[in-house]
Amino acid sequence: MDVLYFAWVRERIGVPKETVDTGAKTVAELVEELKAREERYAAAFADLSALRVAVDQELTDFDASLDGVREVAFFPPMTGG
Amino acid sequence: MDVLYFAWVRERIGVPKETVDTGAKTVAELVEELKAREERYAAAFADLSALRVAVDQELTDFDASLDGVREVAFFPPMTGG
Amino acid sequence: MRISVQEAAFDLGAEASSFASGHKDMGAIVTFTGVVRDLARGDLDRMVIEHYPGMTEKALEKIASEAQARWNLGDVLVIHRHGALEPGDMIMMVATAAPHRKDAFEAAEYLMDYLKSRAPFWKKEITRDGADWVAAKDEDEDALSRW
Amino acid sequence: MRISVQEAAFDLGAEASSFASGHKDMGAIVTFTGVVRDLARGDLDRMVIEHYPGMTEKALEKIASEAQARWNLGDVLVIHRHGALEPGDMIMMVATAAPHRKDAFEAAEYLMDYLKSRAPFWKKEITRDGADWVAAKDEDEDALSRW
Repeated sequence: MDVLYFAWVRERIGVPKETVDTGAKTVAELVEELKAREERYAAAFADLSALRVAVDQELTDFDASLDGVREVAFFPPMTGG
Repeated sequence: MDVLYFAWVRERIGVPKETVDTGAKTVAELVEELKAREERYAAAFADLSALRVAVDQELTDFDASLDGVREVAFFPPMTGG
Repeated sequence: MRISVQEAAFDLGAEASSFASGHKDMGAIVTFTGVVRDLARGDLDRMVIEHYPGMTEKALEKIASEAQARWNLGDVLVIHRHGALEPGDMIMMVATAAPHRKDAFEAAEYLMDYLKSRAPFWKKEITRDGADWVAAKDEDEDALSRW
Repeated sequence: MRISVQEAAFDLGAEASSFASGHKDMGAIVTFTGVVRDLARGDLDRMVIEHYPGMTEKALEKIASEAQARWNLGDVLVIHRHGALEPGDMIMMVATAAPHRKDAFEAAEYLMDYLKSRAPFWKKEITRDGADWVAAKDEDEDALSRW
Protein backbone atom coordinates (compact mmCIF):
# COMPACT_ATOMS: atom_id res chain seq x y z
CA MET A 1 0.00 0.00 0.00
CA ASP A 2 1.26 3.49 -0.85
CA VAL A 3 1.42 5.92 2.05
CA LEU A 4 1.74 9.64 1.24
CA TYR A 5 2.62 12.56 3.46
CA PHE A 6 2.05 16.25 2.83
CA ALA A 7 3.15 19.60 4.29
CA TRP A 8 4.75 19.37 7.75
CA VAL A 9 3.87 15.68 8.05
CA ARG A 10 6.03 15.06 4.97
CA GLU A 11 8.81 17.20 6.40
CA ARG A 12 8.73 15.47 9.79
CA ILE A 13 8.72 11.97 8.32
CA GLY A 14 11.25 12.92 5.69
CA VAL A 15 9.70 11.34 2.61
CA PRO A 16 6.69 12.29 0.45
CA LYS A 17 5.71 8.70 -0.26
CA GLU A 18 6.60 5.16 0.68
CA THR A 19 5.27 1.67 0.10
CA VAL A 20 4.25 -0.04 3.32
CA ASP A 21 3.62 -3.75 3.84
CA THR A 22 0.98 -3.94 6.50
CA GLY A 23 -1.69 -6.19 7.97
CA ALA A 24 -3.46 -3.18 9.52
CA LYS A 25 -7.23 -3.35 9.14
CA THR A 26 -7.89 0.35 9.78
CA VAL A 27 -6.10 3.66 9.41
CA ALA A 28 -5.72 3.82 13.19
CA GLU A 29 -3.94 0.45 13.20
CA LEU A 30 -1.62 1.60 10.42
CA VAL A 31 -0.79 4.71 12.45
CA GLU A 32 0.08 2.52 15.46
CA GLU A 33 2.36 0.35 13.30
CA LEU A 34 4.15 3.40 11.89
CA LYS A 35 4.54 5.04 15.32
CA ALA A 36 6.19 1.86 16.63
CA ARG A 37 8.74 1.93 13.82
CA GLU A 38 10.77 5.04 14.44
CA GLU A 39 10.80 8.24 16.43
CA ARG A 40 10.07 10.44 13.36
CA TYR A 41 6.72 8.65 12.87
CA ALA A 42 5.92 8.86 16.56
CA ALA A 43 6.60 12.60 16.39
CA ALA A 44 4.50 13.13 13.26
CA PHE A 45 1.55 11.14 14.62
CA ALA A 46 1.75 12.36 18.23
CA ASP A 47 -1.48 14.39 18.00
CA LEU A 48 -4.02 12.86 15.64
CA SER A 49 -6.41 15.76 16.18
CA ALA A 50 -3.90 17.88 14.22
CA LEU A 51 -4.00 15.47 11.28
CA ARG A 52 -6.36 14.55 8.48
CA VAL A 53 -6.40 11.36 6.45
CA ALA A 54 -7.49 10.44 2.93
CA VAL A 55 -8.01 6.87 1.77
CA ASP A 56 -7.82 6.35 -1.99
CA GLN A 57 -7.96 10.14 -2.37
CA GLU A 58 -11.16 10.62 -0.35
CA LEU A 59 -11.16 12.40 3.00
CA THR A 60 -12.14 10.02 5.76
CA ASP A 61 -11.40 9.38 9.46
CA PHE A 62 -9.01 7.25 11.43
CA ASP A 63 -11.58 4.46 11.88
CA ALA A 64 -11.72 3.88 8.12
CA SER A 65 -11.12 0.34 6.87
CA LEU A 66 -8.05 -0.40 4.76
CA ASP A 67 -9.71 -3.34 3.01
CA GLY A 68 -8.80 -3.16 -0.69
CA VAL A 69 -7.19 0.26 -0.26
CA ARG A 70 -4.26 1.22 -2.49
CA GLU A 71 -3.32 4.66 -1.16
CA VAL A 72 -3.44 6.35 2.24
CA ALA A 73 -2.39 9.97 2.78
CA PHE A 74 -1.71 11.89 5.98
CA PHE A 75 -1.59 15.68 6.18
CA PRO A 76 -2.48 18.67 8.37
CA PRO A 77 -5.82 20.52 8.00
CA MET A 78 -6.00 22.01 4.52
CA THR A 79 -5.40 25.68 3.80
CA GLY A 80 -6.57 26.25 0.24
CA GLY A 81 -8.29 29.23 -1.31
CA MET B 1 -39.16 74.86 -8.91
CA ASP B 2 -38.18 72.17 -11.41
CA VAL B 3 -40.34 69.06 -11.40
CA LEU B 4 -38.96 65.94 -13.11
CA TYR B 5 -40.70 62.73 -14.10
CA PHE B 6 -39.14 59.38 -14.97
CA ALA B 7 -40.17 56.07 -16.54
CA TRP B 8 -43.96 55.55 -16.80
CA VAL B 9 -44.64 58.69 -14.76
CA ARG B 10 -42.86 60.68 -17.47
CA GLU B 11 -44.79 58.85 -20.18
CA ARG B 12 -48.15 59.39 -18.47
CA ILE B 13 -47.57 63.10 -17.81
CA GLY B 14 -46.01 63.57 -21.22
CA VAL B 15 -42.95 65.66 -20.33
CA PRO B 16 -39.65 64.79 -18.64
CA LYS B 17 -39.37 68.13 -16.84
CA GLU B 18 -41.31 71.32 -16.22
CA THR B 19 -41.00 74.43 -14.12
CA VAL B 20 -43.82 74.81 -11.64
CA ASP B 21 -44.82 77.93 -9.74
CA THR B 22 -46.21 76.73 -6.45
CA GLY B 23 -46.93 77.77 -2.91
CA ALA B 24 -47.03 74.13 -1.76
CA LYS B 25 -45.24 73.58 1.53
CA THR B 26 -44.78 69.82 1.16
CA VAL B 27 -44.45 67.26 -1.60
CA ALA B 28 -47.97 66.03 -0.79
CA GLU B 29 -49.39 69.53 -1.31
CA LEU B 30 -47.54 69.81 -4.63
CA VAL B 31 -49.04 66.50 -5.71
CA GLU B 32 -52.53 67.76 -4.83
CA GLU B 33 -51.95 70.93 -6.88
CA LEU B 34 -50.74 68.94 -9.89
CA LYS B 35 -53.63 66.45 -9.67
CA ALA B 36 -56.10 69.33 -9.71
CA ARG B 37 -54.57 70.70 -12.92
CA GLU B 38 -55.27 68.07 -15.52
CA GLU B 39 -56.38 64.47 -15.92
CA ARG B 40 -52.91 63.25 -16.95
CA TYR B 41 -51.54 64.33 -13.53
CA ALA B 42 -54.49 62.81 -11.71
CA ALA B 43 -53.82 59.55 -13.56
CA ALA B 44 -50.08 59.57 -12.84
CA PHE B 45 -50.56 60.36 -9.14
CA ALA B 46 -53.65 58.16 -8.57
CA ASP B 47 -51.75 55.66 -6.40
CA LEU B 48 -48.95 57.24 -4.39
CA SER B 49 -47.89 53.88 -2.98
CA ALA B 50 -46.68 53.07 -6.52
CA LEU B 51 -44.52 56.19 -6.61
CA ARG B 52 -41.27 57.40 -5.10
CA VAL B 53 -40.10 60.97 -4.71
CA ALA B 54 -36.71 62.67 -4.58
CA VAL B 55 -36.19 66.22 -3.35
CA ASP B 56 -33.01 67.91 -4.56
CA GLN B 57 -31.83 64.49 -5.74
CA GLU B 58 -32.27 62.72 -2.38
CA LEU B 59 -34.92 60.05 -1.87
CA THR B 60 -37.51 61.18 0.64
CA ASP B 61 -41.23 60.77 1.36
CA PHE B 62 -44.38 62.68 0.52
CA ASP B 63 -44.36 64.57 3.84
CA ALA B 64 -41.05 66.23 2.94
CA SER B 65 -40.90 70.01 3.11
CA LEU B 66 -40.37 72.02 -0.06
CA ASP B 67 -38.77 74.93 1.80
CA GLY B 68 -35.76 76.11 -0.26
CA VAL B 69 -36.08 73.16 -2.64
CA ARG B 70 -35.03 73.58 -6.28
CA GLU B 71 -35.86 70.20 -7.77
CA VAL B 72 -38.51 67.55 -7.12
CA ALA B 73 -38.65 64.27 -9.04
CA PHE B 74 -41.40 61.64 -9.23
CA PHE B 75 -40.84 58.09 -10.46
CA PRO B 76 -41.81 54.46 -9.92
CA PRO B 77 -39.80 52.15 -7.64
CA MET B 78 -36.31 51.80 -9.04
CA THR B 79 -35.14 48.75 -10.97
CA GLY B 80 -31.38 49.06 -11.24
CA GLY B 81 -28.70 46.40 -11.13
CA MET C 1 -13.51 54.27 -5.26
CA ARG C 2 -14.66 54.65 -8.86
CA ILE C 3 -18.27 55.21 -9.93
CA SER C 4 -19.14 55.33 -13.61
CA VAL C 5 -22.59 55.87 -15.13
CA GLN C 6 -22.18 55.41 -18.84
CA GLU C 7 -23.97 54.56 -22.06
CA ALA C 8 -20.97 52.79 -23.59
CA ALA C 9 -20.23 49.11 -23.13
CA PHE C 10 -17.49 48.21 -20.64
CA ASP C 11 -14.90 45.45 -20.85
CA LEU C 12 -15.36 43.15 -17.85
CA GLY C 13 -11.95 41.55 -18.35
CA ALA C 14 -10.09 44.84 -18.54
CA GLU C 15 -12.04 46.32 -15.61
CA ALA C 16 -11.53 43.25 -13.41
CA SER C 17 -7.80 43.08 -14.22
CA SER C 18 -7.25 46.75 -13.64
CA PHE C 19 -9.25 46.71 -10.39
CA ALA C 20 -7.39 43.69 -9.02
CA SER C 21 -3.89 44.89 -9.83
CA GLY C 22 -1.88 46.89 -7.36
CA HIS C 23 -3.68 45.82 -4.18
CA LYS C 24 -0.95 43.94 -2.30
CA ASP C 25 -2.79 43.96 1.00
CA MET C 26 -6.13 42.90 -0.42
CA GLY C 27 -6.41 39.11 -0.31
CA ALA C 28 -9.92 39.00 -1.78
CA ILE C 29 -11.44 40.48 -4.94
CA VAL C 30 -15.12 39.94 -5.74
CA THR C 31 -16.85 41.05 -8.92
CA PHE C 32 -20.51 40.92 -9.80
CA THR C 33 -21.65 41.46 -13.39
CA GLY C 34 -25.27 41.86 -14.45
CA VAL C 35 -26.22 40.65 -17.92
CA VAL C 36 -29.44 41.35 -19.89
CA ARG C 37 -31.49 38.15 -19.84
CA ASP C 38 -33.89 37.25 -22.58
CA LEU C 39 -37.57 36.94 -21.58
CA ALA C 40 -39.09 33.52 -20.88
CA ARG C 41 -40.78 33.76 -24.31
CA GLY C 42 -37.39 34.40 -25.93
CA ASP C 43 -38.59 37.54 -27.70
CA LEU C 44 -36.75 40.38 -25.99
CA ASP C 45 -35.61 42.76 -28.69
CA ARG C 46 -33.89 45.20 -26.36
CA MET C 47 -33.86 46.64 -22.87
CA VAL C 48 -33.78 50.41 -22.42
CA ILE C 49 -32.43 51.77 -19.16
CA GLU C 50 -33.48 55.26 -18.10
CA HIS C 51 -31.76 57.05 -15.25
CA TYR C 52 -31.76 60.37 -13.38
CA PRO C 53 -28.55 62.20 -14.36
CA GLY C 54 -27.06 63.95 -11.35
CA MET C 55 -28.94 61.95 -8.75
CA THR C 56 -27.67 58.62 -10.10
CA GLU C 57 -24.02 59.41 -9.43
CA LYS C 58 -24.83 60.78 -5.96
CA ALA C 59 -26.92 57.72 -5.07
CA LEU C 60 -24.18 55.32 -6.22
CA GLU C 61 -21.51 57.24 -4.32
CA LYS C 62 -23.62 57.16 -1.19
CA ILE C 63 -24.17 53.40 -1.50
CA ALA C 64 -20.46 52.77 -2.12
CA SER C 65 -19.41 55.03 0.79
CA GLU C 66 -21.83 53.25 3.09
CA ALA C 67 -20.26 49.91 2.06
CA GLN C 68 -16.79 51.29 2.79
CA ALA C 69 -17.96 52.43 6.22
CA ARG C 70 -19.51 49.06 7.07
CA TRP C 71 -16.79 46.70 5.84
CA ASN C 72 -13.03 46.65 5.81
CA LEU C 73 -12.51 47.40 2.12
CA GLY C 74 -9.54 48.54 0.11
CA ASP C 75 -11.47 49.63 -2.95
CA VAL C 76 -14.90 49.68 -4.60
CA LEU C 77 -15.87 49.95 -8.26
CA VAL C 78 -19.38 50.52 -9.64
CA ILE C 79 -20.15 50.75 -13.37
CA HIS C 80 -23.77 51.04 -14.52
CA ARG C 81 -24.93 51.54 -18.08
CA HIS C 82 -28.00 53.32 -19.40
CA GLY C 83 -29.56 53.45 -22.86
CA ALA C 84 -30.44 50.53 -25.14
CA LEU C 85 -29.02 47.05 -24.51
CA GLU C 86 -29.55 43.67 -26.10
CA PRO C 87 -29.85 40.20 -24.55
CA GLY C 88 -26.38 39.07 -23.51
CA ASP C 89 -25.09 42.63 -23.05
CA MET C 90 -23.54 43.51 -19.71
CA ILE C 91 -25.63 46.08 -17.79
CA MET C 92 -23.43 46.78 -14.82
CA MET C 93 -20.69 45.52 -12.58
CA VAL C 94 -19.47 46.07 -9.06
CA ALA C 95 -16.11 45.02 -7.64
CA THR C 96 -14.82 44.98 -4.08
CA ALA C 97 -11.29 44.44 -2.74
CA ALA C 98 -10.78 43.49 0.90
CA PRO C 99 -8.18 41.84 3.12
CA HIS C 100 -10.67 39.01 3.83
CA ARG C 101 -13.20 37.22 1.67
CA LYS C 102 -16.18 37.72 3.98
CA ASP C 103 -15.91 41.52 3.69
CA ALA C 104 -15.46 41.40 -0.08
CA PHE C 105 -18.50 39.12 -0.57
CA GLU C 106 -20.82 40.90 1.86
CA ALA C 107 -19.96 44.35 0.54
CA ALA C 108 -20.59 43.22 -3.06
CA GLU C 109 -23.97 41.78 -2.09
CA TYR C 110 -24.84 44.94 -0.20
CA LEU C 111 -23.91 47.09 -3.21
CA MET C 112 -26.11 44.96 -5.44
CA ASP C 113 -29.07 44.97 -3.06
CA TYR C 114 -28.97 48.77 -2.81
CA LEU C 115 -28.30 49.29 -6.51
CA LYS C 116 -31.42 47.29 -7.32
CA SER C 117 -33.82 49.40 -5.24
CA ARG C 118 -32.13 52.65 -4.28
CA ALA C 119 -30.31 53.88 -7.39
CA PRO C 120 -32.51 55.79 -9.87
CA PHE C 121 -32.54 53.41 -12.84
CA TRP C 122 -35.65 52.10 -14.59
CA LYS C 123 -35.68 49.24 -17.07
CA LYS C 124 -38.03 48.93 -20.01
CA GLU C 125 -38.32 45.73 -22.03
CA ILE C 126 -39.07 46.08 -25.73
CA THR C 127 -40.48 43.16 -27.72
CA ARG C 128 -42.10 42.99 -31.14
CA ASP C 129 -45.47 43.25 -29.35
CA GLY C 130 -44.74 46.34 -27.30
CA ALA C 131 -42.86 47.80 -24.38
CA ASP C 132 -43.20 47.24 -20.64
CA TRP C 133 -41.55 48.89 -17.68
CA VAL C 134 -40.00 46.23 -15.45
CA ALA C 135 -41.84 46.16 -12.12
CA ALA C 136 -39.82 46.32 -8.92
CA LYS C 137 -39.82 42.97 -7.11
CA ASP C 138 -40.91 42.62 -3.48
CA GLU C 139 -37.97 40.28 -2.95
CA ASP C 140 -35.55 43.06 -3.96
CA GLU C 141 -37.09 45.44 -1.44
CA ASP C 142 -37.09 42.67 1.18
CA ALA C 143 -33.39 42.00 0.51
CA LEU C 144 -32.55 45.37 2.09
CA SER C 145 -33.81 44.23 5.49
CA ARG C 146 -30.79 41.94 5.72
CA TRP C 147 -28.44 44.89 6.18
CA MET D 1 -17.80 23.32 -15.49
CA ARG D 2 -14.05 23.83 -15.73
CA ILE D 3 -11.56 22.91 -13.01
CA SER D 4 -7.90 23.76 -13.42
CA VAL D 5 -5.08 23.01 -10.99
CA GLN D 6 -2.00 24.67 -12.39
CA GLU D 7 1.39 26.09 -11.53
CA ALA D 8 1.21 28.84 -14.17
CA ALA D 9 -0.29 32.25 -13.54
CA PHE D 10 -3.78 32.89 -14.93
CA ASP D 11 -5.19 36.05 -16.47
CA LEU D 12 -8.18 37.16 -14.38
CA GLY D 13 -9.42 39.51 -17.10
CA ALA D 14 -9.28 36.91 -19.85
CA GLU D 15 -10.82 34.22 -17.63
CA ALA D 16 -13.65 36.49 -16.44
CA SER D 17 -14.42 37.68 -19.98
CA SER D 18 -14.38 34.22 -21.43
CA PHE D 19 -16.51 32.83 -18.59
CA ALA D 20 -19.11 35.60 -18.88
CA SER D 21 -19.48 35.47 -22.66
CA GLY D 22 -22.04 33.26 -24.29
CA HIS D 23 -24.41 32.89 -21.33
CA LYS D 24 -27.57 34.62 -22.62
CA ASP D 25 -29.81 33.21 -19.92
CA MET D 26 -27.47 33.92 -17.03
CA GLY D 27 -28.24 37.34 -15.57
CA ALA D 28 -25.58 37.16 -12.86
CA ILE D 29 -21.86 36.44 -12.96
CA VAL D 30 -19.81 36.42 -9.75
CA THR D 31 -16.05 36.02 -9.57
CA PHE D 32 -13.85 35.65 -6.52
CA THR D 33 -10.09 36.01 -6.80
CA GLY D 34 -7.63 35.21 -4.02
CA VAL D 35 -4.41 37.20 -3.90
CA VAL D 36 -1.23 36.50 -1.86
CA ARG D 37 -1.13 39.02 1.00
CA ASP D 38 2.06 40.19 2.56
CA LEU D 39 2.54 39.40 6.27
CA ALA D 40 1.80 42.03 8.92
CA ARG D 41 5.56 42.53 9.28
CA GLY D 42 5.81 43.14 5.52
CA ASP D 43 8.54 40.55 5.05
CA LEU D 44 6.90 37.77 3.05
CA ASP D 45 9.37 36.63 0.44
CA ARG D 46 7.14 34.03 -1.14
CA MET D 47 4.31 31.61 -0.49
CA VAL D 48 4.67 28.00 -1.58
CA ILE D 49 1.51 26.01 -2.17
CA GLU D 50 1.73 22.22 -1.98
CA HIS D 51 -1.11 20.03 -3.17
CA TYR D 52 -2.07 16.37 -3.61
CA PRO D 53 -2.06 15.65 -7.34
CA GLY D 54 -4.96 13.40 -8.26
CA MET D 55 -6.98 14.05 -5.14
CA THR D 56 -6.99 17.84 -5.67
CA GLU D 57 -8.85 17.65 -8.98
CA LYS D 58 -11.33 15.13 -7.58
CA ALA D 59 -11.98 17.24 -4.49
CA LEU D 60 -12.54 20.41 -6.56
CA GLU D 61 -14.88 18.59 -8.95
CA LYS D 62 -16.87 17.26 -6.03
CA ILE D 63 -17.19 20.72 -4.47
CA ALA D 64 -18.22 22.27 -7.80
CA SER D 65 -20.75 19.49 -8.52
CA GLU D 66 -22.25 19.93 -5.08
CA ALA D 67 -22.66 23.66 -5.77
CA GLN D 68 -24.37 22.89 -9.08
CA ALA D 69 -26.74 20.52 -7.30
CA ARG D 70 -27.63 23.06 -4.60
CA TRP D 71 -28.08 26.20 -6.69
CA ASN D 72 -29.55 27.04 -10.07
CA LEU D 73 -26.28 27.61 -11.94
CA GLY D 74 -25.39 27.79 -15.59
CA ASP D 75 -21.66 27.34 -15.17
CA VAL D 76 -18.84 27.08 -12.62
CA LEU D 77 -15.13 27.77 -12.99
CA VAL D 78 -12.40 26.93 -10.46
CA ILE D 79 -8.71 27.72 -11.02
CA HIS D 80 -6.18 27.05 -8.23
CA ARG D 81 -2.44 27.45 -8.48
CA HIS D 82 0.34 25.56 -6.70
CA GLY D 83 4.06 26.20 -6.44
CA ALA D 84 5.82 29.42 -5.48
CA LEU D 85 3.96 32.75 -5.48
CA GLU D 86 4.87 36.28 -4.45
CA PRO D 87 2.86 38.94 -2.60
CA GLY D 88 0.33 40.38 -5.03
CA ASP D 89 0.18 37.21 -7.14
CA MET D 90 -3.24 35.69 -7.76
CA ILE D 91 -3.59 32.28 -6.07
CA MET D 92 -6.97 31.16 -7.31
CA MET D 93 -10.31 32.20 -8.66
CA VAL D 94 -13.83 30.86 -8.81
CA ALA D 95 -16.64 32.09 -11.04
CA THR D 96 -20.34 31.29 -11.07
CA ALA D 97 -23.03 32.13 -13.63
CA ALA D 98 -26.70 31.97 -12.65
CA PRO D 99 -30.05 33.36 -13.76
CA HIS D 100 -30.32 35.24 -10.43
CA ARG D 101 -27.78 37.03 -8.28
CA LYS D 102 -28.57 35.21 -5.03
CA ASP D 103 -27.60 31.85 -6.55
CA ALA D 104 -24.43 33.23 -8.11
CA PHE D 105 -23.30 34.84 -4.83
CA GLU D 106 -24.19 31.96 -2.54
CA ALA D 107 -22.60 29.35 -4.80
CA ALA D 108 -19.37 31.37 -5.04
CA GLU D 109 -19.22 31.72 -1.25
CA TYR D 110 -19.91 28.00 -0.85
CA LEU D 111 -17.11 27.15 -3.30
CA MET D 112 -14.69 29.36 -1.38
CA ASP D 113 -15.67 27.98 2.03
CA TYR D 114 -15.13 24.40 0.84
CA LEU D 115 -11.97 25.22 -1.09
CA LYS D 116 -10.44 26.66 2.08
CA SER D 117 -10.90 23.56 4.22
CA ARG D 118 -11.72 20.59 2.00
CA ALA D 119 -9.39 20.81 -0.99
CA PRO D 120 -5.90 19.36 -0.39
CA PHE D 121 -3.75 22.49 -0.57
CA TRP D 122 -1.26 23.61 2.06
CA LYS D 123 0.39 27.02 2.20
CA LYS D 124 3.87 27.73 3.47
CA GLU D 125 5.11 31.25 4.06
CA ILE D 126 8.79 31.93 3.46
CA THR D 127 10.51 34.96 4.99
CA ARG D 128 14.17 35.86 5.43
CA ASP D 129 13.93 34.35 8.93
CA GLY D 130 12.47 31.00 7.98
CA ALA D 131 9.44 29.14 6.76
CA ASP D 132 6.09 28.41 8.42
CA TRP D 133 3.14 26.31 7.37
CA VAL D 134 -0.02 28.40 7.52
CA ALA D 135 -2.30 27.05 10.24
CA ALA D 136 -5.93 26.30 9.40
CA LYS D 137 -8.27 28.82 11.01
CA ASP D 138 -11.16 27.78 13.23
CA GLU D 139 -13.30 30.39 11.49
CA ASP D 140 -12.73 28.65 8.15
CA GLU D 141 -13.88 25.34 9.58
CA ASP D 142 -16.82 27.08 11.26
CA ALA D 143 -17.82 28.68 7.95
CA LEU D 144 -18.84 25.24 6.65
CA SER D 145 -21.62 24.97 9.22
CA ARG D 146 -23.50 27.65 7.30
CA TRP D 147 -24.23 25.26 4.43
